Amino acid sequence: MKRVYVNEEWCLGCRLCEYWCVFSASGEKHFPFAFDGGAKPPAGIQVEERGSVHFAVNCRHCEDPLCLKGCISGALSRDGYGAIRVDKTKCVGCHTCIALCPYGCIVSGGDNMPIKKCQLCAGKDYTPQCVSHCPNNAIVFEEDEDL
Amino acid sequence: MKYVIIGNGVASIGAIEGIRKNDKKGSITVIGEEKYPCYGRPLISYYLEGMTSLDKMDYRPSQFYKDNGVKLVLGVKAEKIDAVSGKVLAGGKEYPYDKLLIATGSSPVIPPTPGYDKVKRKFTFIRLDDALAIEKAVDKTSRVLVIGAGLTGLKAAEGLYGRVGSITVVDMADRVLPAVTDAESSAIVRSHLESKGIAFCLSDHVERFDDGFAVLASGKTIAFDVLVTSVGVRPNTELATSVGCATERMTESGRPFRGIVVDRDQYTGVDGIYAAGDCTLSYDLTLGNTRPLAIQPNAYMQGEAAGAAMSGARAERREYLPVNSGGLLGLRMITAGAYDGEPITVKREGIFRRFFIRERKLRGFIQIGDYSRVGILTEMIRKGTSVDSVDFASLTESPDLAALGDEYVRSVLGRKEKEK
Amino acid sequence: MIDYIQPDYEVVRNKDLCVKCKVCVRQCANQVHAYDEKRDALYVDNSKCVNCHRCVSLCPAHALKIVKTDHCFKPSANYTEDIIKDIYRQADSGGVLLSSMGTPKSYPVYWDKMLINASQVTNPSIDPLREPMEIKTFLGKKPEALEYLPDGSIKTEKYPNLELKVPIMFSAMSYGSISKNAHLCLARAARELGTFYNTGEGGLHEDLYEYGENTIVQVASGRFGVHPAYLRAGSAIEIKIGQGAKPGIGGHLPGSKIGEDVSRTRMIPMGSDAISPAPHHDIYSIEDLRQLVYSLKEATDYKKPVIVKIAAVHNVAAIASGIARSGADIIAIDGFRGGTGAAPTRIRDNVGIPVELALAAVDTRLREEGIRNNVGIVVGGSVRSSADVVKAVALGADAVYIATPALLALGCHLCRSCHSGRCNWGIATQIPELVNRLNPDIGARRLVNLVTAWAHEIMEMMGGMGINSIEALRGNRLMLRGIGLSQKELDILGIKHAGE
Amino acid sequence: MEDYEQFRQVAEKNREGNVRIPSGCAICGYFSRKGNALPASDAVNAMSYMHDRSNGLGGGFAGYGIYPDFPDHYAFHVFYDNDRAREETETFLKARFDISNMERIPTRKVYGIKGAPLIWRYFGTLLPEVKAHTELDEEEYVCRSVIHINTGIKGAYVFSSGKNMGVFKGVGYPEDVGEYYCLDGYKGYCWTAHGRYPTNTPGWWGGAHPFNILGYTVVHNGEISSYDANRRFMEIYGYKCTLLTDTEVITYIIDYLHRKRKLTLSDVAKVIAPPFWSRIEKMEEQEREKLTTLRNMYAPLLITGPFSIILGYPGGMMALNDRLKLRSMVAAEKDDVVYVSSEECAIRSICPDPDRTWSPAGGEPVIVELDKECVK
Repeated sequence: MKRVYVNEEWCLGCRLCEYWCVFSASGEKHFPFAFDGGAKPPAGIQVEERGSVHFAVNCRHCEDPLCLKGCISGALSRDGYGAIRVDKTKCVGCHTCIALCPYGCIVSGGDNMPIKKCQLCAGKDYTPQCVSHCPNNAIVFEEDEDL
Repeated sequence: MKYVIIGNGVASIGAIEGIRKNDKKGSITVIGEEKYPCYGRPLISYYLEGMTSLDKMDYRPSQFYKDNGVKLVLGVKAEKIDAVSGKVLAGGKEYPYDKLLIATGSSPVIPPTPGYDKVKRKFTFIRLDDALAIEKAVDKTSRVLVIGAGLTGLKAAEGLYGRVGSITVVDMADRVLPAVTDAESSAIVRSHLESKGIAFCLSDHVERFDDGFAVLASGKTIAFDVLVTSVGVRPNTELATSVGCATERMTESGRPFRGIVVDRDQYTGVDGIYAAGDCTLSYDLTLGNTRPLAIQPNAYMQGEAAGAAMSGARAERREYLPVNSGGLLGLRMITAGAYDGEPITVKREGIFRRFFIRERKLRGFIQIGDYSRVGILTEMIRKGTSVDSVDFASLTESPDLAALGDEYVRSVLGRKEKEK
Repeated sequence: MIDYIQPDYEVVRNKDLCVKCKVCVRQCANQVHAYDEKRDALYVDNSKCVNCHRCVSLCPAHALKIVKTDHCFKPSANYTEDIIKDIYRQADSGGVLLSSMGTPKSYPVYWDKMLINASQVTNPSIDPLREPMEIKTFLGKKPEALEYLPDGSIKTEKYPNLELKVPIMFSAMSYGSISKNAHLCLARAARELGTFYNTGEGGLHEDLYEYGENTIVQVASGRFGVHPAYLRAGSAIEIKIGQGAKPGIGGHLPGSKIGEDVSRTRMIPMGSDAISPAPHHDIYSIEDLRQLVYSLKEATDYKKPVIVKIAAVHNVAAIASGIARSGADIIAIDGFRGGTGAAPTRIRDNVGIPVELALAAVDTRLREEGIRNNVGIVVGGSVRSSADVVKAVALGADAVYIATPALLALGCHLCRSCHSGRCNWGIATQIPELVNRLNPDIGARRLVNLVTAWAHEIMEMMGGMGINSIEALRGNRLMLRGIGLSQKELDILGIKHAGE
Repeated sequence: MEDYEQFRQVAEKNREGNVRIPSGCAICGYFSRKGNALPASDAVNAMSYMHDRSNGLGGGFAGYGIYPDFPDHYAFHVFYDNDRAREETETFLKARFDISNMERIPTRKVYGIKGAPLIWRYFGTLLPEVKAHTELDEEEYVCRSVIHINTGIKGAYVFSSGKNMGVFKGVGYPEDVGEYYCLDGYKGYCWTAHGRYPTNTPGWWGGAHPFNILGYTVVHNGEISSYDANRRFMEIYGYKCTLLTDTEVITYIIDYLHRKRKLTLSDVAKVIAPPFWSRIEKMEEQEREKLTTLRNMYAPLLITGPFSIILGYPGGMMALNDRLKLRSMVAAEKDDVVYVSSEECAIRSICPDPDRTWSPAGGEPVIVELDKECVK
């Protein structure tokens, strides 16, 4: 499957990925509408910064997904493109997946709300927006040749 | 190859998926005592709370069994295993197997208490049928008595909170959630629940039930309409015992742990017979002992490991540890691992975090309030990462991968260098 | 003190579109943008803006634009705004005005005054998608005569030539003036394209030696980074006599750009200014040049062609004639509209001649003297498109050097502030965080795209002319016609007027 | 008479050398390996079959072995606009050559041929004292003398200057030109012929084909796109392309490579119409090396654009197409005679039953030479 890889060497810390992620997940047609004038925390990707080092972290869609295996409701599943997706109608917000994800890539959707996570921009034809809008190829979407 | 699975919990689902990774053809028969397709047991409190509904509780999509070629025998209890000829007897029928998985789960423990039999509306809280029965039994004026302040008891209380008039929780322990908290965090939970109107009688127990009320050891009496008993579970090991599986393991303290004893492939040692889920004992890497670890993620993964082994493959090596997550009426809490060792505490408005360090390794944590990205810490426990090799101070403030060092970041996020 | 200089540009933010993502704040190395947490507001300091478009390009909401200020002086066609501001600046500083990149002045661009021919009826045009179209080029001295050996093979004098798959090379930009990543982009693209990039005068970073087969190493008056291994590393050696943007003067790379790597590569102390003298102090005359040419050939076993690069100046034809007799294999002529990392403004804007005229004059002169085949001719200094390349070849060039288009491909927006060292696009800077903005994977691909696109266009134009091999275009001035040129200009260019 | 003057003036203004004239054409040639004397009339007839490829604005023929009485004399054929030009030229020639014979070339009146200049021929050898004093070799000296007359003497134009060969050309259809020059009386081992279809000129006698320098004659059909690149290279080596025609520059290129640089004709063909690099790269090393060297050193002599040419030279004939074969050209063979023509019909008019016919590939020359024992 195609996976999102991070080249931390080239990350500029511009955080555009986070904003495109919010836009992608919002389902809005126009970029500014996804924000309604205020910043919204991204769910699918976040940029970490430590000194001059930056990199974006998003769901690895692990081959051995602990989140999916630990899910109490069966809301998490892997789709035909290999993306681990959440069924928002089934998720009860128990956060077991948050407790299990080794990379901290699942975000609380708030009290009693379904969790949020990267779904590889399934709604955008599986064109991860963080990748297509990264100005420096710090995030790439490439076929995993190990499989 | 003929596979038979006794039990239809998530361990069973794990097993089916584990088998089908390697063996697309063999026949799989699942014998389940309950009449429902598999659902996640913890969902029953969310069901009562109104956060999910019966049509959404199936653990897998409706076509799952069909797609995986599974014959589902529901509402039937497996009565006997003939390990010599490889057969399971259930509902008067024989189900021959080459490989058998015992995933019979556990049953609630009912402390023997005088008058219990006479209580009209009494329930345990482990199965969907329990929740459905309770749902019918309560109304807005019901006074509910919950015996047991463990996670199940409190989740039952949470589930019923909006549906009933009052809730009182009784436990012999001196604090709530004794298995997954320390005193201070327990007190936070308790005061939170008390602030919501839930009453607690701790360090106490019911001596007897009388008509419409319970008399506690302290002498206190509590009037109630509905009784929910949730003091713990006992692994269902009878079938396993009957075919000669070891179902007890002595501990250092001299008190045995009950549960089916298995190896890392979930093999019981009896030819062709595997076991997984709450009916087994697991090695807890944090405490370093083998004990019941009756939490759902473990059940799935054990089932999967068993399925892999049964179909001739080998599953991912698992390190099991207790991980519990759940909200209690708006209080969010995640705990993991063991709660002994040198504590490091971070307290802020609405946030309580305690980390337990032993031998310079993170051993466990309790996080109440904000716990974003806490899985990074769970992974540290799982991997036995030394706290000296990472920026632990920053991890206690806000966990991120950067604190684990560039090399780790590259290894998990970057593309592996292609072999040239 | 009164600040006489008002900002040239204004950053305009469309508040309806802005989502306050602050990418502008994070990306502007000139600190034009700032975010005020208390007011939850973005603030702009126009005086710092160089109009490089980094913020505009990265703004995900397209909420930014940069406009030329309409703040104005009383209009004068004589004392224009630029002149007034320059005077203020010099009155402030007492210094020489510095500028970067090519002159913005409106001198004639002769490329745009020449038109290309195409076939109609009497001979067929050739479709490059169906027929082979050859643009491979050899650069260097050609033998005249050959001898047959008894086995039927031929024997000639062997002169080192550069073989180019496309007649376009990346011209000299030194490591120091541009970043290592920019060099890496050029090197990788040159390798993929089968052409050459030029180190410029700053030496060759050790990580780039592996691209030696596609590298031209430069020897300039400062001799920075020149040592035997360096000379042997490249495929050709270029002696830089002059640069189109600043003929007659040397170079100055400020100490602030001489970090550890640049220092090691240039073989000068960290933090010290790198000053290239105006002349080579071992070349005061043409015979000295000959000695240097042969010293370099001696040092490299006569295996590598030697290029002599000169700025296009008034008597360029005579100078080129001298160079063609000096033993040099290739002459590179740099026109006065060419770019630079930093040059005194007055020199950049007033010294030298257009490369088109220089090329025509040199080619004609060398042919008249019968020495055209002694040397290859490469021209640079504002070759901006494939059409410019075709015209240059038709005028007589063997190949062209491009630099500004290469930088544009890498993201340069021609803000002409290279001398500040804070290039927001990671090109003309040595600040690590800024250098990192140029990912060589992207940069090299963009360069390859650019040159590949030009190559396609060159082939299209050649096909239109009914020419399927570039050697038949070289010096084929009949394929050009002038438009709006005086007879004198036509004569110098050696072309007829359109309609003739 | 007034009409004629007007015609002369227009012709003068637009004639070759003042403007560059594209033209389409018919070409034909035949060659006897055994050196048998073949009649010129065959060529005249053959051209009439390709009448439509000409437009009456130029035709011509070149014959080899036609002057057996003067085999070692340079035969200069000269057009004069007037007697003053003739006198000046004759003075020039006599100062350098021992002229054994000079005469008007015999012509007859033909309908359709008009505006003919004065047409003379001279047979001469280079004076020994001239030969002794020049730094140049004899052929080069002769060549430069011809160039001098053509560029330096107004109204004079030497259109044939080889030994034991001659060019006969003019404005008109080729069959009329043949008739005009009384070609029925000439025989030679090789004939080449040309009919012209210039697109924008009334035609000038000197601009007709074949084009000649020393023993080389070239007839050409095509319009080369590399013209100025070729011309400007040739001019480096002292050639003056006064006619601005493709044929002229092709002739010079062949003269330069074959006579001066001593390249074999097959290598000349490889310079003019080389294989594509993509093919060269796949060749065996020695051939690859050779072609790479040739293409590199003589790059400006590569000819692009459509052409088919027939080169006549003492003792041989070469036909060559451009590398894409953008012009038709057919070859045929019967016994010792090889035929080449734009169209097969022309060949079959001479030789109805050839042993074989073929269409030479682009860039692959057809070279025929006199059998060794037939060379006198």
